[in-house]
Amino acid sequence: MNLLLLIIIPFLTAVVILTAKDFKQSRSIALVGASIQLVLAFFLLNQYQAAKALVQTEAFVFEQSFEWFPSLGIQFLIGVDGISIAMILLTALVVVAGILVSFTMEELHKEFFFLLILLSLGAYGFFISLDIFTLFFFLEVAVIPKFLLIGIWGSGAKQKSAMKLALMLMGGSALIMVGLIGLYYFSNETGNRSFNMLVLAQYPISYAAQLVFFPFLFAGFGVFTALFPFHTWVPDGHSSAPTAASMFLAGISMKLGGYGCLRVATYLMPDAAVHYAPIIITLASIAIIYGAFATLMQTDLKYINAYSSISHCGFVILGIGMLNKTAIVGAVMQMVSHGLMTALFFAAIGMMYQRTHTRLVSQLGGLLKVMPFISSVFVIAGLCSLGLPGFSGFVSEMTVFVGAWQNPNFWYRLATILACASIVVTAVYILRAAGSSVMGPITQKNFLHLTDAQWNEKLAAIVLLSGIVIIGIAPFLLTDLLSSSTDVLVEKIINTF
Amino acid sequence: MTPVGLPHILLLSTALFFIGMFGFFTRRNLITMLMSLELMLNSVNINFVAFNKYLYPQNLSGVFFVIFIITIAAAEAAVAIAIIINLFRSSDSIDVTDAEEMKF
Amino acid sequence: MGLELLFTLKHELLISLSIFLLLFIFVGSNHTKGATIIHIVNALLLISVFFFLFEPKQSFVFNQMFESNGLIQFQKSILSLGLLLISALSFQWLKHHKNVIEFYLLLLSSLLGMFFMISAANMLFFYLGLELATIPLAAAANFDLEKRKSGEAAMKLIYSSAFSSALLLLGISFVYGLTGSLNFTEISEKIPVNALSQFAFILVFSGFAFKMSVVPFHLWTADVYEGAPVPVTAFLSVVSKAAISFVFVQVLFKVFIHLELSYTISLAVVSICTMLLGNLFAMRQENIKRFLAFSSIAQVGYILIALMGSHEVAQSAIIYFLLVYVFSNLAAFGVIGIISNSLGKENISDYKGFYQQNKFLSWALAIALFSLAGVPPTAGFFGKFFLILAAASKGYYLLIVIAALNMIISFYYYLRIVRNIFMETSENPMPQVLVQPITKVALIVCLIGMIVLGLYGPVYEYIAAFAKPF
Amino acid sequence: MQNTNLVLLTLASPLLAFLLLGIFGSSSNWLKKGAGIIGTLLMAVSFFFASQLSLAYFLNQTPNHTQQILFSYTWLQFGSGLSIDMGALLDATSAMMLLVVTFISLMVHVFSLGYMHNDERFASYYAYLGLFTFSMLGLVISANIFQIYMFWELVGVSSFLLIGYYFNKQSAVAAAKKAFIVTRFADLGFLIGILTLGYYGESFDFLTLIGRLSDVQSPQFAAIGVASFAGISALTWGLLLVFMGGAGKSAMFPLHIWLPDAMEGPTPVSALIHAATMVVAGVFLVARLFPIFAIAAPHTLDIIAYIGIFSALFAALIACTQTDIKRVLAYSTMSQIGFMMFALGVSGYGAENGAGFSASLFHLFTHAFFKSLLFLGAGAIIHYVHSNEMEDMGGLRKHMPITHISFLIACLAISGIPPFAGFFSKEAILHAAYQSNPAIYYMALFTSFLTAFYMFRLYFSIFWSTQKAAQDNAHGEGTWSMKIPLILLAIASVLFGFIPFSEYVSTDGKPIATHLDVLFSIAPVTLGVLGILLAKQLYQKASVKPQKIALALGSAYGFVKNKFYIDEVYQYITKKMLFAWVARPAAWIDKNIIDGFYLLLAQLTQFSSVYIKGIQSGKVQAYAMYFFAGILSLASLLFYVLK
Repeated sequence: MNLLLLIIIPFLTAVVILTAKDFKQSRSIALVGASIQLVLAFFLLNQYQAAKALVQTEAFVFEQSFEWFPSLGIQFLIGVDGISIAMILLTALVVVAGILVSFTMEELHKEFFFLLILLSLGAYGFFISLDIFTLFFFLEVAVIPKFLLIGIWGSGAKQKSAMKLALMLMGGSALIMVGLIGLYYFSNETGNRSFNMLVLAQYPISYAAQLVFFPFLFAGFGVFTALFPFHTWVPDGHSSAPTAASMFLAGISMKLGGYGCLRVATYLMPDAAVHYAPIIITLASIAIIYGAFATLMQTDLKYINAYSSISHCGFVILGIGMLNKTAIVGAVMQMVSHGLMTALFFAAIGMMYQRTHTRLVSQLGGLLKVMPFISSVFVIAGLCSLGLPGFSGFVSEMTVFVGAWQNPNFWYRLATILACASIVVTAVYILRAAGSSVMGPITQKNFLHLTDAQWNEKLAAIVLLSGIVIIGIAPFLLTDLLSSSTDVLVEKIINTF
Repeated sequence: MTPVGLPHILLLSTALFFIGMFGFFTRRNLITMLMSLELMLNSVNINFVAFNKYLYPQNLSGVFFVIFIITIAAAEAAVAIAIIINLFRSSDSIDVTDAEEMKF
Repeated sequence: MGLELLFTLKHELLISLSIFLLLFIFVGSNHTKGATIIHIVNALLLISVFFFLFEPKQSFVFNQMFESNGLIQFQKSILSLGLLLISALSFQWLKHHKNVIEFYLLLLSSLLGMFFMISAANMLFFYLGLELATIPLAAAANFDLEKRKSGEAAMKLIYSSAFSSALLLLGISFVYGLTGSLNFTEISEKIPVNALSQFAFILVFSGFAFKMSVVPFHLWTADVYEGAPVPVTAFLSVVSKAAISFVFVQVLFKVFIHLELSYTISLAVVSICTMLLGNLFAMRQENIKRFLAFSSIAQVGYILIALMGSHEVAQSAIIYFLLVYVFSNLAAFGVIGIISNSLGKENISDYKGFYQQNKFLSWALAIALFSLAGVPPTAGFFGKFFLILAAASKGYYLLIVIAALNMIISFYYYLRIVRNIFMETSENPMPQVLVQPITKVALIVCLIGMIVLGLYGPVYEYIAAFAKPF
Repeated sequence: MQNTNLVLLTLASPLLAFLLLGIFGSSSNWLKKGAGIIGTLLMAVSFFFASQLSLAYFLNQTPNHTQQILFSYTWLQFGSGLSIDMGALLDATSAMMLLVVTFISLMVHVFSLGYMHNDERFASYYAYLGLFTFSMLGLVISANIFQIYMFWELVGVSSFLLIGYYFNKQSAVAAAKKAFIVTRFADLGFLIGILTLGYYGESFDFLTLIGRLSDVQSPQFAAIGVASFAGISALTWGLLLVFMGGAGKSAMFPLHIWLPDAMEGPTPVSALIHAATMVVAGVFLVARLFPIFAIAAPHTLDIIAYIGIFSALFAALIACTQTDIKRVLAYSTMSQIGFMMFALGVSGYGAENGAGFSASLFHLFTHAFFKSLLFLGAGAIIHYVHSNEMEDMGGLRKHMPITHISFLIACLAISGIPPFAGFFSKEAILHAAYQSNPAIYYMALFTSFLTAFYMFRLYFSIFWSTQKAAQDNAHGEGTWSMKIPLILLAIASVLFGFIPFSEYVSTDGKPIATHLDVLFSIAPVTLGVLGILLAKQLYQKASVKPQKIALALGSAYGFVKNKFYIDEVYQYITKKMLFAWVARPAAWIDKNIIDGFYLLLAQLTQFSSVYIKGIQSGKVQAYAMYFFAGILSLASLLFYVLK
């Protein structure tokens, strides 16, 4: 399959949106574009599996290479493996759902959908890039749409949040840039310089150079995935963003960081990853447990989900830091799972907010009675978040735990126990949120006249929910996809040990 | 009595340069500042001529350079004076401290 | 020989021709409409832009004082493009201006000076070109004759530049004293490495630094940018800066190659100062022109760190960056000029709610700012990345980290304006502004340039093909 | 039919009920009305298949009851050779549990037809019941320790949903949350225990795991014995942590606090989940891993035994003071599970040594029937008087004859009066305890006296005493759908004691002959009768005697009535310590220190920006001076650096 389609279709969609005449047109165009992309993503999955069945190889497939800046050794190199396909599927699902929940936009609708699609384009490009310059390019492409989406259509202290988010993400990008350049100059010092990930992996940079540049790359991508202590953009950014943007931010954008930590930092600098693993794990455990406790004190539903995202993304980092196959597979599963789950959560919160005009837990109550569908979705998202079997959260967290437990070192075990303990805290805050917002007595009279979800909102929830449930019930589908691709990563690390 | 050598001339030109610079830094009158600048340029001229005369007498590139400097200094002065006149029109002053409106 | 001379000097000849045309045909003829003159000059400049495609080969004329080759011709075309865009973008302002001929005379003379400066292979020629480029600009800065700020700006420009010329000349005189030659090649062969030569180098360096607005030689920049009319500011900020940067690359890599250690140290110090001070000052500005002045100072800092890298990468990265910079900065100045001219508003806070009425201008300005900030998919991203890549080629990673941190600060203030445009709402936002068709075309060209230059790799490759070991 | 299919069908029908009613129940009117019937029918189908399976297993096999893996499917493959396999493990324990769960669930389904029929979320109710039954069945047939953990969690969440069924009631929501969070905390231990056992045993599969860890020769056993933390071997840690999970679900002290509050749910739910099935999951779990406990780490069993007997006694004491009938029953449940736990604790492995094991499961079996009977009876009573408080009841025996008789049977059964079911199972437990640990035996004896006392306190207060005014209820005792389950369960409570249980269920699958030691039975039965008589004396007629006794006991009584203030201790730990000392500072640090750091960076930048603005003074001469100063400093830098 031609992977370029994954970039071209969002691009065309974005362009066509600009010609839309009214809101209905722009949203339909966006929806159609996103749906095509979703179909394409599944087609890609199918093709990938067919290709894998044909040739038993662990390398990337559907590779395509275009010279971009040959004198600098920069290529436009794309290709996919199981991990990227999982992320692409996630993106496609979240994008469709995100557009479905944005059916009531009054002003500047063209711009809104344009930016949404542009953001998704950045994510797709990021996930298919095999050249780290290309990857970095797409990573940054996605920053500005986030800034504008939050700042223009957001709520609350939206400008401050948008600024904070953009600046911190740019800070992350700046760190990544330093790391990339280090890789570029220290790898393959005698041969031609290149940003090609496959070449860089083949000629790993020296140990000393790895020690210098690994922190840049890992922390840089860490900013995107809310690595402690670079996470403070998350609560404000997520809560100020409009619903669809929150979904994109938490569901896709944070995954860019996790994917980068894994694919770029850890894959290309395995020695340094081993060296820094204790620090990574410490930070991840802090993020997990501290994020969870900080969530306990939040009163705004979006803040609750945002802080819980910090905690959940900590699992991703933890899994990567543990550096064994199970944990890394778990980390990727957690990325997919968290992406779907948090998007669903934000969607539900958005639907509730749209109707009740409040997100404060103390002002909500008893919504299960007036809007059973939305409330159920909210509760289900919560249950997924606290790792209930049958939903994706469980399998991914358990995979991380089992992987993390493989290392008998006392401190690693302690980190794992702390991570496990966070699921109890998660249960506490999820149940507190659900208990007082959708359950309990109805707090305000006017809630009684509210309506339940529209068809589009239902569809959005179902799209995400089906992803969550399918992974939750048949995780082997996902692990089969990830397994062989993870082997490639892990082999390099094992050689290091 | 030693003949006048390159060091003497360089000393002179250096002195002249710094006198010009001092004038440029301290004078308040724009015209005087312009004159100080001319002083600095002239010291450079002396440098060129001296280097040409004492070190590289085989060609005249230094001297030519001086001629160009003089010409350009004149052009510069012309434009500067035109600007000063215009400034004087709008603020009735040719004091440099009256032209500090834009700052920070 | 004659034909070859013609080809070598084609840019200069065309510009001279334009100047004479203006001088002898239009001066004094009151019945010619401003718009006609503008169109004629634009057409001539357009030709000049495409000149680089014809016979771009290495040649020397004027007794080895004037050099021309493909790269230099390309650079000249970039400068012509800059002026062309400025001319088109300020069409509205120029059309009704009574001194339109003088405006063109001054800027074309300056452009001609720049061409000579770029082609110079000799200190004398370089000095002549430099002065020819600078002096008309001082006059042009005073173009708003009735505005006091304009006069002040012009005064500051001419005094500062005269002062810097004096120091530059002192430096050149020392260089002459040390080598006995004014020819670049000879100087580079003969120049010794000692205290005096280093001092001479610093003096020459300061002359360049002044024109490029490198901290601490930059102090004139903001005042002049603020006071001068927008098109002149744009010219100063883009064309003039690009020209001197082109020469700076040549002079550093060609003439002072034996002083590499000295210039690397100097560059390291001033580049950090430049990025930092430029950014810190830019953060706080209220006047948008002054803001762009400081932001352009900060941009120069990135060019400086690239200069420390290995020569081939550095040269092509800088030229590429400047090409991108022409488009981005001119788009920004274009929008600002339109607003300043039709509404007289030049403050950042005036741009609150700008998007409500002026969608196209808002997007143009925003994309220009993104490009300046170095955000993909705009070409500014590539420009900046390549600069930093060049800087790293000799392993100055600490500088890269500092540059990266500075990029975050710069990001803050560029976004601040974007925030005003899109996110703030205003009681009385700026009304819809009429944009002349030619101006619109110019803006679109800028936008296309900003997007395509990065995504379309061959542009960079074209430049890189010129880069050769010095 | 194949056993595999039978198991699958048994599980599939309640799941189908859940999906059908859960997804479409709220939208389709038809389903809303017929939810009860559909749910009950599907449950009946499930019961039918389960009983076929179990009976076939028990009756048609050789006396040695083997463990069979009916099917196994690799569900989640971990990289390190570990995997979660979804499978079904059929042995005596799971076959017995299948029967119990499906039967009780069916009874509850039937009972709820009458009890809940006016409820507006009727469909959801049956959906949740279906989900619970499915999860519980999945739990009991689990062939993999991770599988059991998954169903364990699902059981927890369906319990949450059912306790919080009346979600508009603040107290119900609070109780549901409490139940979920406390058991979740216990599950944390369970999870870490699983990870530990799985890591060292190199498998999550029950049979493999048990085989390796209970085999002293195996390398895995050696590894887990060597690894230790805080001086205790990893095996002990693993087992104790797994037990912690079990203790949470089974409401063992000190993780019992959720159970009394869980009575906020609809009463039939309490009968199903919090009396007969889910709460015994802990016992089931220990029984599942029993070979490892008994062979590899017998000292852990001592801990289990002491926790069990302490909980039994502790709960029985509290039960004597409670006035809410469901809470009395809840504490009695806790107490009875304590019996089961310590029975496991005092048991050994193999043949006669394993008598405690069989006794424990026997008690689990009989208890399920009479306890759910008690709860359903309580449900009928509450349905009738619309109150949970004993004071609002009294003299109901004439109004509710069937309820009265069945309740009496259940009370006799739980008090261990022959020939009711409880007598046999309790007898077996006491016998096992007596042989292994007399201290436990005496405490158990005292507890069984208390049991008889508080049960009959309940009985007399409800059915005798004085009749309260507001009881001329129009709707009578209830529909037949409510009465039939009572009758059936009462019959079971009478008859099932006669099953020679230990011949079917034992530690190693080899039957143990049952025997009744009449001499041994004198003490417990006498104490039971004494308890009944004491209760009769105090409560048959309304009198002030109980109050007098309570006053006489003074603060000790208050201490017990307030449940030993355990709830308050938890409140203190969570609210005062975790919230005030961990969560609040975490949120504060995040907002002020970490975010503040970035803010500080921004402000420092702003500040320095303002601080240096004087450089740009607007004076052209100053500019020139800076210019020259720049040259001088660069020059001196170069001279300095380059000598």
